[in-house]
Amino acid sequence: MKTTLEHIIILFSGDSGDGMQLTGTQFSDTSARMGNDIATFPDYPSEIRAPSGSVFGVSGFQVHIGAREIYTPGDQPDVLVAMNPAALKVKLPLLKKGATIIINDDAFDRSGFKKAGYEVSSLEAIGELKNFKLIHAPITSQTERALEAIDLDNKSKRRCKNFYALGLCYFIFSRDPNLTKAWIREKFEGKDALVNANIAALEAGYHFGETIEASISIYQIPEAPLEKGTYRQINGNTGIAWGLMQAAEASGLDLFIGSYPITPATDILQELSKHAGFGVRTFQAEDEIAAICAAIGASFSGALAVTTTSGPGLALKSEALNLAVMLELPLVVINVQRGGPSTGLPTKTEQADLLQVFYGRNGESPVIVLAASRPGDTFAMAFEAARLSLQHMTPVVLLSDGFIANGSEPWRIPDLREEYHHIPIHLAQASEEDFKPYNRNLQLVRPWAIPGTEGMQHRIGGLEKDFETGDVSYDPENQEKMVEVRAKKVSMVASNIPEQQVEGKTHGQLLVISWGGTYGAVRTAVKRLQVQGHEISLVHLTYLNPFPKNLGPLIANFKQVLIPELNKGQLLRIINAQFHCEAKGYHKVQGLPFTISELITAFEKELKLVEYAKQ
Amino acid sequence: MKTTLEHIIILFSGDSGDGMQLTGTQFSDTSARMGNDIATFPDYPSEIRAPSGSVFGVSGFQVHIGAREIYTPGDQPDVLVAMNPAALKVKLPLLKKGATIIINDDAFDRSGFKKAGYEVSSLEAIGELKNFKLIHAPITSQTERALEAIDLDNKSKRRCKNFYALGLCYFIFSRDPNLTKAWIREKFEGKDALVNANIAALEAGYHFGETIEASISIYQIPEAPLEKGTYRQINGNTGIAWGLMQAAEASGLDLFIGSYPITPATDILQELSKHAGFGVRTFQAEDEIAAICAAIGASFSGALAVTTTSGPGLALKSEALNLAVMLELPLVVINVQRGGPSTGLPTKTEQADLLQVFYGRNGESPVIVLAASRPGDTFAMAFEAARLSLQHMTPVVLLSDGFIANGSEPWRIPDLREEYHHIPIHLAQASEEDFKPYNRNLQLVRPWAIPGTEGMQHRIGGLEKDFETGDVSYDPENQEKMVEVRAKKVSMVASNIPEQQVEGKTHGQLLVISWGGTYGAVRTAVKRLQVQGHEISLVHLTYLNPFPKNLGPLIANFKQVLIPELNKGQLLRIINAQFHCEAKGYHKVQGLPFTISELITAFEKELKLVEYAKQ
Amino acid sequence: MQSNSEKLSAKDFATDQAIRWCPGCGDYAILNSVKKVLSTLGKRKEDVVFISGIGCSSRFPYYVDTYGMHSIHGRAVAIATGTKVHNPLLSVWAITGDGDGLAIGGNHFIHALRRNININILIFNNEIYGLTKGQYSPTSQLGQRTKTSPLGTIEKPFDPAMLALGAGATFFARTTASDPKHLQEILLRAEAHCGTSVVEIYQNCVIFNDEAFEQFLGKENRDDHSVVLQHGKPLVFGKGLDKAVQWGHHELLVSTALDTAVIHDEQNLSLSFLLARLETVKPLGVYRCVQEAEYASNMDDGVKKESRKQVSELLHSGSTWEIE
Amino acid sequence: MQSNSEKLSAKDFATDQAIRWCPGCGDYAILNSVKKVLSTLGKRKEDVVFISGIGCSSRFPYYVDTYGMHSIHGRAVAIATGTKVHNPLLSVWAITGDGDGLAIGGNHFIHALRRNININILIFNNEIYGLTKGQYSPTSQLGQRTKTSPLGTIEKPFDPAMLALGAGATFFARTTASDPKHLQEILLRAEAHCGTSVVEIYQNCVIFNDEAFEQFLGKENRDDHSVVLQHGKPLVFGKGLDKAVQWGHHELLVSTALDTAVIHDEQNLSLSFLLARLETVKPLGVYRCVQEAEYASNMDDGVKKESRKQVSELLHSGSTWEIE
Ligand SMILES: Cc1ncc(C[n+]2csc(CCOP(=O)(O)OP(=O)(O)O)c2C)c(N)n1
Ligand SMILES: Cc1ncc(C[n+]2csc(CCOP(=O)(O)OP(=O)(O)O)c2C)c(N)n1
Ligand code: SF4
Ligand code: SF4
Ligand SMILES: [Mg+2]
Ligand SMILES: [Mg+2]
Repeated sequence: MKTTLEHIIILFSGDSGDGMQLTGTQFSDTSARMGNDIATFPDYPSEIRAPSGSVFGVSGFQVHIGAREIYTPGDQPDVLVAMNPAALKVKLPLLKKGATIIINDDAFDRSGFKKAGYEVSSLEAIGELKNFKLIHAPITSQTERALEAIDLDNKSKRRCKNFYALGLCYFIFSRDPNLTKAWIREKFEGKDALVNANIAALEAGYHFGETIEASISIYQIPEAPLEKGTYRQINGNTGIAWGLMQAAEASGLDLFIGSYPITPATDILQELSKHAGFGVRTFQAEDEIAAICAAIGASFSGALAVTTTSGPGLALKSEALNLAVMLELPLVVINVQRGGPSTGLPTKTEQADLLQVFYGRNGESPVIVLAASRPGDTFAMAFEAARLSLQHMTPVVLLSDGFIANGSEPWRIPDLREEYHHIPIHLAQASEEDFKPYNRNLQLVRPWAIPGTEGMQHRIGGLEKDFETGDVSYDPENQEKMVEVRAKKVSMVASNIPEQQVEGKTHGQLLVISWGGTYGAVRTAVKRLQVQGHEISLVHLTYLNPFPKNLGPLIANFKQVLIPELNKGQLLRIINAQFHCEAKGYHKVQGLPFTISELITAFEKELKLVEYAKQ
Repeated sequence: MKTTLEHIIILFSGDSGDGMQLTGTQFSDTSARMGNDIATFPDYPSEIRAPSGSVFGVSGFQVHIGAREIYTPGDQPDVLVAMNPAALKVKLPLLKKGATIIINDDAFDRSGFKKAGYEVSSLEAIGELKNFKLIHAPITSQTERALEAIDLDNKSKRRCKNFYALGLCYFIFSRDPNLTKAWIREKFEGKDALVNANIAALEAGYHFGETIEASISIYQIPEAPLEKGTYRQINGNTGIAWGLMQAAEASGLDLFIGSYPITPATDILQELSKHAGFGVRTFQAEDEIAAICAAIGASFSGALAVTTTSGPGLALKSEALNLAVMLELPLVVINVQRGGPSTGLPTKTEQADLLQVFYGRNGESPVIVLAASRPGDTFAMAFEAARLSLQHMTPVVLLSDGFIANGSEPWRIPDLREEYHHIPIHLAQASEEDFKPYNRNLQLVRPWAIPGTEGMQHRIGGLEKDFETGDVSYDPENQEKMVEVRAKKVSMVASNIPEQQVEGKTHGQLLVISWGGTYGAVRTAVKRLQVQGHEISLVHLTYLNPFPKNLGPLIANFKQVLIPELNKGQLLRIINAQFHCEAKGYHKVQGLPFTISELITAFEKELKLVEYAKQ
Repeated sequence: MQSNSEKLSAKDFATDQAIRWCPGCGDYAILNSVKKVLSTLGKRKEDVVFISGIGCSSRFPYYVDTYGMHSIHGRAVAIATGTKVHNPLLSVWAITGDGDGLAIGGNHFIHALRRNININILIFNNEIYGLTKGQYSPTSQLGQRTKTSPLGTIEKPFDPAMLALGAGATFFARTTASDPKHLQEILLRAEAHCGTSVVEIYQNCVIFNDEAFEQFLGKENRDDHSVVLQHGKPLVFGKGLDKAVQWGHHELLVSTALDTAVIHDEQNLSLSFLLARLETVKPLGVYRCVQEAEYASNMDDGVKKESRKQVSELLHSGSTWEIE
Repeated sequence: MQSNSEKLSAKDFATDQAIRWCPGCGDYAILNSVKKVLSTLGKRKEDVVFISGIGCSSRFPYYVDTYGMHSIHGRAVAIATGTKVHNPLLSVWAITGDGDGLAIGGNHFIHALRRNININILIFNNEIYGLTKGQYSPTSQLGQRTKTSPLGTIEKPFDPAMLALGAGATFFARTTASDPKHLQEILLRAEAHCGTSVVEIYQNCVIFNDEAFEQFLGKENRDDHSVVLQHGKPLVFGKGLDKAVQWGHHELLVSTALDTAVIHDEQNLSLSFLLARLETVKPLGVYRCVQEAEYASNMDDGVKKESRKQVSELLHSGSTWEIE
C-alpha cells in the first residue's frame, strides 16, 4: 500500500566519486516534471578530491519534494541514502528521528568503517541506528551482477551503482523512471555500452524495490498546485547570469562582466563565458581590483557592466566601488556571500557582508543594495539590480549567498516580452545645447554620454566636482551639497521600487524581518505559527537600501520586531539605527542555513515574551 | 598704549613662494616660548606649485595664541597678513568683523589684482574692506631698501620679505624678536649674507612698527597658566610617529612600518624613515596591500608592526586587515582621515571613515578602534594603540585626521620613565608542555610564539580554526564559538581602558558626544555654554571600540544626546544602534573643521528644544 | 574611425580648465605633443578616451577635450582595458606615472601587456612621486635621497623597458618630454601599433627631482649619452657621430667602430632587452614593435561571430516541462 | 642559524595534519622534496617559515612542522617580505601557485624581485586554478579550454622566467615535481642564494589540467624536449645526447652540432632570457644566478649601524623650552 505524503526530504550521500550530485539532480528533475514543487541543496566537500571513503570526502545532495509549495531544501531528512560508512557517519546526526536509511551493504565492510574513522566495524555496533528504519541493499554487487552481460570494464560498471540507488528510490517514492532513461540515452548518445549499463542499473534498482516491497513502505507525493507555465530547474548563480543577460537585452546594451574566480561566485562568470553569442564579453581579470575597474571602464564606454565576487573579493573592490559612486556610472556588483571573516569557511553560507556593503568605503558613499531570497528569484533580482543601476546611474550591489547560489528550484520561465521587456536608459540628448555631465534630472540622475557620441566629450573623476559644471571643485559648500545629492539620489530610488509586502496581518504582536537566503525557512516557520493562530507577520526584505517607503510605518505597527540573520545582527543594527526601534535579533553563524524548527522555537519564545509584557 | 588680550588669532597668507608657513611657525614658536598656549593650522594649496599670484596658489598659516589654554587654531582670525591680492581674496571671507588686515602694498598693483582674478584694481574699490582696519606696509620695497647694502642678488633679497612681515607682527603683538634671530643664525650658519639679510628684514619690519605706532593698536598677550615642564611644538603626524617609537621601546620590540605614501598620512612614514637608529625599519611598499601585508609578516616574526594610510588606502587594506583579525596578531593601523568619498578632497579634513573602520570587512570582524583628538594627544594615543594591540593580540585602528595631522601645539614632554615605560607582551612560555597557538588566557588572548623560538612551531591562517587546537576546522558550532570569542575578546578590552570622563555634570539636559579632531571646537563651545549656566556636558570619546564601560549609563543620565561630527552621522548610527537611544546628530561635510560659533548655535538650539519638551 | 569633416588643430583639443602643474614641469610639453598628435592623426574628439590614475601626471585628462576619466591610484590601465574591450573602435590612452603605473599599478601593467590590448600606455616617468611631494618611486635611482629615503634608497629600480619586455610587450618605446619632435614621432607610432603600446616618457619634475635625466639628456650630455633608435639603421651617435653600439659577448657595448654598429631591429627581442641594459648611453625610440594577436578585437570577433541570440531561447533550451 | 644538536630527518618535518590534496597531485612530491631539503640543510624547525597565499598549493604550510602562515590570496610574497625584513636570520619560503603568485599576486612578485629580498619563492605552476576548480590562469596556454574559456583563451601566457628576469631577478630556476632529484638540487641552490630566489615548479594537476607538461616532460618526450642547465656545461640533450642548443641570430636554436653547443652561463642575462624563449625544448635548472645587494640585510645594517638610541633623546632634541 502506498502512503501519500505532503512532502518529503531525501538526502543522497556518498563518496565524492559516487555520483551523488547526479543522482540527486535526476531525482529532483523527475519529481519536478511529475508536478511536485522541489528545492535542492548540494553539499560538496571542501577538498577537490579527498581520500576515498574518508569523512571529508562525503558529498551530499538534499532534495525536498512536495505536493505543496516548497520553500527550502528542508531541515531534517526523512530518508538518507548512505553509499558508504563515511556518508552514514557524517549525515546521521542530521536525520529526523525515525527516518529511513537506505544502506549500500557492500560498502560497509571492515575497510569501509575504518576509512570513515569508525571504531566499530559493523552496523549492529552503532547503537543510534536503533532509532531508524534501515533498508539494506547490496548496491555495488547487485549492480555488477545486473551488468554482467555488458561489455564494459569492471570499474565503469561499478560506477553505475548510483543509478541502481536511484532506481530503488524511484520505486520507493513512486517516481517514473522513464524520464531518467531518456536523459541517459541523450547524455551517452553514441556510447551504447554506457547507455545500456546505466539503464540496466536503474532498472535493477527499481526491481529490487519491487522484490522487497512487502517489507518496506512505499510513498507517493501528489502534484503540487503550481502556477501554469513552462518550468525549468534553476540554481542561484545561473539565475543571476541569465537575469543580467536579459537586462542587457532589455536595455539594448551589451553585457560586460569583469570578474576574478572565487567560491561561491565563480559559476556566474563561468556561465556568462559561454554566451558570447548573446553579446556578452567576459573578462577574467588578474585580480578583483582589475575586475571591477575593467567593469567601470566598460560602463564608461556604454556597457551594462557587472562584476561578481564574494566577501574577500568585495573587500578588495571597495576603493574602486567608491570611485563608481563618485563617477555616477551604472555598475552591478554581485556579491555571493560565504562564511567569514577572512577566508573563513569558503564553501559555507553566511549573511555577514551586509555591513561591508553598506559601509565598507571611505567617506559618505551610498550604494543601492538588493538581496536575492531563493534560486527562483535570482533572475528577477539580477534584472532589477541592472534596471535600478541603469535608471539611477549609480552602483547597485546585489547580495546572494552560497545557499542560494548552489541551491536549485523549479522556476516558471517568465514571458520576457511581458515582464522583462524594456529598461529605459538615461542617455544624454544630442540636442542638449550646453552639455554638462552632472546636469541632473528631477530624480537627480545625471545623463550618460558615451564615448563616440559627438559633442559630448567630458571628463569625470574621483575628486569632488562642482554641482553645476562637473569640474573639480574644492569649494566647502559644494562638497556638502554633493555628498547630500548623492545620498538623496539613492534615497529617491524608494519611489522606483515596490512597497514592502507583508505576509500576514499588517499589524500585531510580532513582526519578523528577514532578508536574503533565509526566506524559505523563515517563511515556513512564520506560516506554521500563523496557522496556530499566533499574531506573527513576516516582512522579507529584498530592497535593503533604500528600504521600501512603507517599512518604517510597518515596524511601528508591531509590539516587537525580531530579525533572524545568519550573522551577529547586521540588518538589526541598520534597522535599529534608522528607525530608532528596539528590534531584537536571532543569530546563527555556523555556515549553515536556519532550520525551521529552531526558528519556530525562537519565534514562540518571543511571542511569549510579548504576551507576558502585555500583562 | 598696549591693549592686553586673552587670546588672538592671526592668519598669515601669501603666495606658495612667500614663505608663509615659515613665518607662521616662527610666530607660534616665539609665542610658545614666551609662555602662551597656542594652536596652529597650516592650509597648503592642493597644487604643488600653482601659478604665482593665483588664488589656488595661496598658502595660509593660522596661529591662535592665548593667555589661557587654547584648544583650536580658532574660527575667525582677528588679524590677517595679506602678502598679495590673491591672499586677500581667499581669506577675507574668513575674518572676524572689524579684524585688522596688514597689507603688503607693493603687491597690490594692477597685475597683482589681475592674477588674483579681481575685477577691480585698487583696494579702495573693494567695498567690504570698509569693515576692517587696514595697516598698509610697503613690505617688498622696504625689504629691498633695508637690504641694499647686503651682497645678495635681488631675487634672494625679495625672498626675505616674510621676515619683514614677521618683524612688523612681532612689534604689534609685543613678541621678542631675539628668538627668531637666534633661529636665523642657526639655520643659515655659514651663509653670512643670508643671516644678515633675514635679520635686517626682521628688524626693518619691527622698526616700521615703531614708526607707525601712533596710528595703530599694540597688543600684549600674557603668559598662559600651563603645567610646569619642558615643552616643544608637535604636530599630529610627528606625535604618532614618536608615540609608536616609544611603544616599541617600552615593549622591547623593534618597530616595523609598512606603508605607501598618501596625503595626509605620508609624514608619519617620512618621520619614521629618519629613525633607523631607534631600530625602526621603514618599508615603503609597492601599494597599500603590500604595506599592510608586510606589516602582518613582520608582526608574525615579532615586530611591533604598523601600517599608516588614509581612507582610500584603508579600503585597499581591508581584506588583509581581516586576515590580521583572524590570525590574532598585533597590528597597529593608523588612518589619517581626509575628505571623501573616493579621492574626494584629499587635502581637506573629515571624519567619515569611522563606519569603514568598524564594518568595512567581510564577515564578523571586530577591531579595536581609537581616535586622537588633537596634535598634543597623538603621542599618547599612538602609544595606547600599540599597547592594546600587543596586550590583546589583535589589530587596533587609530583614527586621526588631516586637521590633527598638520596642526601643531606646544606639548609638554612627558617623563617616559613614568608614564610610558613598559608594555608587557604576551609571549608564549617556553615551558608550556603542549603548546597550542590559540590557547587563550582569561582575557581570551592567545600567546605569541615568534619564529626562532624552539619547540613552538605552529601554523596560522585565514581559514576558521578549531577553538582547542587551532587547526583548520569546518565544524559549524566551532565557527559560531570562534566568531563569538573574537568579539568577546575585543569587548573585554573595556576592562583595560579608563572610564569615560565627563566635562561638566554627569547628568542633566544635554549631553554632547564627540570624537576625534573636533575636540577643541566642541569643548570650547560646551564650556562657554556651561559658563552661561546651561545644563550641558561633554563626553569626548577617544575609545570607540569597545566603548568605555560607563558610556551607556552616562547616556541614560541625560534628556538628550547630540553628536556633532564631520560626516553625515557615523558615530550617531553606532551609538543609536548600540544603546537603543535617540541621539541626534549635527553634521558638516565641507572639508573644514567646525567653528565654535556654529556649534554654540547648534547646542543652544538643542538646549531650547529640551527645555521646551520639559514644559 | 576618422571622419571626413574638417580637421581639428592641436588647439581644438584644449579644454577650459586652468592647468595646475608647476611652472617648468615636463608635463606641459607632453600635453602639447599629445594634442598635436591627435590633430595630426585627424582624430575626432569623441572617439578618443584618456584614462588616468592619480598623480601630477594623471591630471592630464582634464586638459584634453576628448572623453576622459581621472580615476583612482594605479588603476588607469585596468579601467582602460574595460573601455577598450567594450568598444574596440575607440582610441584609448592610459596616462600614468612611474608610481601610479609601476608601483601600485604594476600588476595591471604586466597583465595588459600579456593580453596585448590595443591601448596606448603613456608612463610619465619623473623617477619620483610628485603629487605626494617627493618620495622615491620604483624608478628612483638606487641610493637616491628622497623624503622617505633620507639616507638613500636600498632598492634597485625597475627598468620599464625590461619589465615590459619580460611581461610580453609587443611595443615599447622610450622618449623624453624635452624633445617634443621625437616624442610626437613616437606617439604616432604607438597609436599606429595594434596591441598594447608602452611609451615611457622621461619627464622632469622641477620641484622634487630636478635634472634627473641630465646625465643622459642634458644639453651637454645628450649627444654623447643618448642614441636614437631607427629600425634598420645603425646605432651611431655622439657629437661627431663618432660612437656606435656594438655586439659584445651577449651584451651591448659602446665603441668607435662605426662600421660594425648594431643595426636596429624592432623585432629582435634579445636586442631590445639588451638595449635596456646599456649603462652609459640611453637609447631613445622604439625598442620593440611586433605584431601579435590583439585581445579586444579577438573578443569582439567572438561576440560578433554569429548572429545575436535572444535570452528567451536560452531560457527554453535544455530540460523544461509544462505545468497545466 | 644552524644548530649543532642532532640533525633532523625529512620525516621530522611532518605535521599531524591529514593531507588534503587529490591522490596523484604533483604537490605531494614537492612537499616531500622540501622536507628532504630542509633536513639536508640541517635546518632547525624553529628557524624556518613558510608563508603561502590561497590555492591548493597554498595549503602547503599546514604540512611542514616549522612556523607557517596560510594567508590570503596573492599576498604570500608581500607577507614573507615583512617576516624576512624584520628578522633576516629566518629562512623564509613563500609558497604560491600560478594564480596566487602571478595573477592576483603579480605586483608583489615583481617588486620582491626588484628589491632582491632573501626569500625563496616557490611557484607551483599547474597552469590552472586548482582550488576554484579549473579556470585558466596567467600561465594557461593560449587557446586552452577551461571552465572560463569554453572556446579557448585569447590571452597569451606569461613565461615566469621572462617576467622574473624583466623584473630584475637575481635567481630564477625551473624544475618539475616529476623529478624529485632535480627539484631537490634546485631547492638547495635557491636556499643558498642570497637574494630573491624564484623556483618555478611544473606541477601536474590531475583533476583540472592533467598532462599539461607531457609535451616536454612526459616519459616519451622528456629526453628530446627538455635540457638540463648546468653552469659551465654545454647544453646538450636528447635520447642519444644528439641535440644541442645553439646561438642563432640573437636567438637560440636547436641543432645536432654538438661542438658548437652553447655553454650555460648563469650570469649571462641575455642567455637566460633567450632560454625562456625556446619553443620545442624546455630548459630545466638555474636560468640565472647573480649576486647583488640584498634588501633585508641592507636594512638591518642601517638599523644596527649605530648603537641604539632612546626616544627620550629625540623628544628633547631640537627646539624645546621650559615653563616653570
Ligand atoms: C590608494 C591611494 N594610495 C595613495 C595615494 C597617494 N598618491 C597619489 S599620487 C601618488 C604617487 C604619484 O606618483 P606618480 O604616479 O609617479 O605621479 P607624479 O605625481 O610623479 O606624476 C600617491 C602615492 C592615493 N591617491 N590613493
Ligand atoms: C581575494 C580572493 N580572490 C579569489 C579567491 C579564490 N581563489 C582561491 S585559490 C584561487 C586560485 C588558485 O590558483 P593557483 O594559485 O594556481 O593555485 P592552485 O590551486 O592551482 O594550486 C582563487 C581564484 C580567494 N580565495 N580570495
Ligand atoms: S611636482 Fe613635479 S611632476 Fe608635479 S607638477 Fe610639479 S614639477 Fe610637475
Ligand atoms: S585540484 Fe589539482 S592542484 Fe588541486 S589538489 Fe587536486 S590535483 Fe592537486
Ligand atoms: Mg612620478
Ligand atoms: Mg595553479
